[in-house]
Amino acid sequence: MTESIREVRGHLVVALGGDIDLDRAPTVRRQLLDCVNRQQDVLVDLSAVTYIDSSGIASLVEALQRATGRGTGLRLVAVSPQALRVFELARLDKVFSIHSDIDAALAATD
Amino acid sequence: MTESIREVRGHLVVALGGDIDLDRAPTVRRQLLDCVNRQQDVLVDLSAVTYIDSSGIASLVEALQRATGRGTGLRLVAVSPQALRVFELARLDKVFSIHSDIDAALAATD
Amino acid sequence: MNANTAEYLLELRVPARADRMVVVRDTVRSAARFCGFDERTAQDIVLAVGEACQNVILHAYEGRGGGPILLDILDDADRMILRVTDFGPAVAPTAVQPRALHDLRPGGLGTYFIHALMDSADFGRSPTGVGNVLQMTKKKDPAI
Amino acid sequence: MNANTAEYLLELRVPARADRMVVVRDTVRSAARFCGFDERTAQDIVLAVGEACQNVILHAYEGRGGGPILLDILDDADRMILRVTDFGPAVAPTAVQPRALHDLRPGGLGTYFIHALMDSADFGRSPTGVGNVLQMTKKKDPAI
Ligand SMILES: Nc1ncnc2c1ncn2[C@@H]1O[C@H](COP(=O)(O)OP(=O)(O)O)[C@@H](O)[C@H]1O
Ligand SMILES: Nc1ncnc2c1ncn2[C@@H]1O[C@H](COP(=O)(O)OP(=O)(O)O)[C@@H](O)[C@H]1O
Repeated sequence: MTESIREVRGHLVVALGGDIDLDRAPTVRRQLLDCVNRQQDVLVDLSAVTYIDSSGIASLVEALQRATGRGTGLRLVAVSPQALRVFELARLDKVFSIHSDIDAALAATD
Repeated sequence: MTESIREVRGHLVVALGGDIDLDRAPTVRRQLLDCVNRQQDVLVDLSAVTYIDSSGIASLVEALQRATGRGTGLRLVAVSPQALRVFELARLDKVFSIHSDIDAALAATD
Repeated sequence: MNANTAEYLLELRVPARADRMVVVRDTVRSAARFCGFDERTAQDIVLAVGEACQNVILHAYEGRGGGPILLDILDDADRMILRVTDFGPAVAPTAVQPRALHDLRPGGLGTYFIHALMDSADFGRSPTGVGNVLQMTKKKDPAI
Repeated sequence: MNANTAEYLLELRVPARADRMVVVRDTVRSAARFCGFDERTAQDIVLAVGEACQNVILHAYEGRGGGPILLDILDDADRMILRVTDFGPAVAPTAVQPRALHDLRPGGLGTYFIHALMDSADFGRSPTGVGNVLQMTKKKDPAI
């Protein structure tokens, strides 16, 4: 499952999919931090995520912290039911800004 | 995965689904033979079959033999790709009459 | 625990390597369905076992790989029992505790998830004396 | 056979009972994907292992249940290796032969399927001296 990055109205949209586990979390982490380092707002599309565990969550938390530290945003969009369940378990569903789709996320930032 | 039986223009249509393995083959066999014993033509809908092995195939072969012996028909309709693969492997795709859907099977018998 | 009336469903042994865990997850999902759990609960059980295996890879074998993970699954009348065994050095059960949730700190979530998702989770030495065992149970009817 | 360079993917032990085979099939499908096979080939490998397990249930343990099936899966550079072991009485390998296809005779298809679906299938005594082993291999690139 490869990740895709595109730009939408000045925001970087990163689409993650498949199983984000201990095997893939380091790659996802690197990719998210690279995006955050570009000093643009980042939208992470989680619609195709079939599994995410504590290591995947940790990568997203680290990217959020980095973005917050740099004064840019990192928002989650179209979070799959499997992923949402895990964010809720970790009580991180209130820590991240979660939007139903990219348009809603853009409307919230513009 | 429960089987369903209905009557369409004097034919019994039996829909089988799920995995037809050693565990389920005895039930499927009993059901097919019961249908054949009603002295009507039988159409077996295999569209929802996700797995069929030699024991499932054996049940169908036995029902076909019984129908042939009684002078009635037993036809397969809408065979799923997984099931068709197994019929082809066993070279039974030419022994059974296989139809793309129920209408085609009815047209062939009327 | 009713382990006496429980039926052995399977025993799976895999190398403790992160890239192999997808196969463990698929096996656990299938076993949870076999025990009668719905897809959502099956996914919860998969996550708990995934976290337990991650702990074995990271802590028991400290990322060195190589060592095996043993997964035993039993199907009891009222619950599913899952045991994850490693063959790493003895760990005091008190060392394996869910940490308090710190909103923005990465890590430390695994044991928390396991306790939140399962009806019980007990860490101890293997009865054979070799290795650590995390035994988890999930009730079939949450009302019981 | 290159079993020396092959990496252990998993070892699965289950009771030889027909209702449990769905879990074995799900595990084999997952392992076949892990080895890089497409869905159609994975399904072929699942069927071959399903037939091998069916033979253990029907012939090695004669439907008595109880005995275990052991499935070892190895991932080699150019092929997947699967071994199905039973702990039934010794069987002469010559007794396990694909029968000629009789169009309208039920039964006798299992061994035929196994040979048709896999690149090799060898039946013999277990190296430990206990039980029968059916070792099957499937090449990753059919052209090799
Ligand atoms: N199988 C194990 N072997 C050794 N130590 C373990 C094992 N499982 C858990 N632990 C210990 O329990 C602690 C808590 O684990 P966890 O909640 O998953 O958080 P994290 O893995 O992020 O540290 C680990 O830091 C480790 O010290
Ligand atoms: N694991 C086994 N233990 C004992 N006998 C076996 C085993 N596997 C296969 N056989 C023998 O090989 C024969 C051929 O098997 P198969 O082609 O699957 O057809 P069927 O199971 O319908 O007889 C069986 O009838 C049985 O005698």
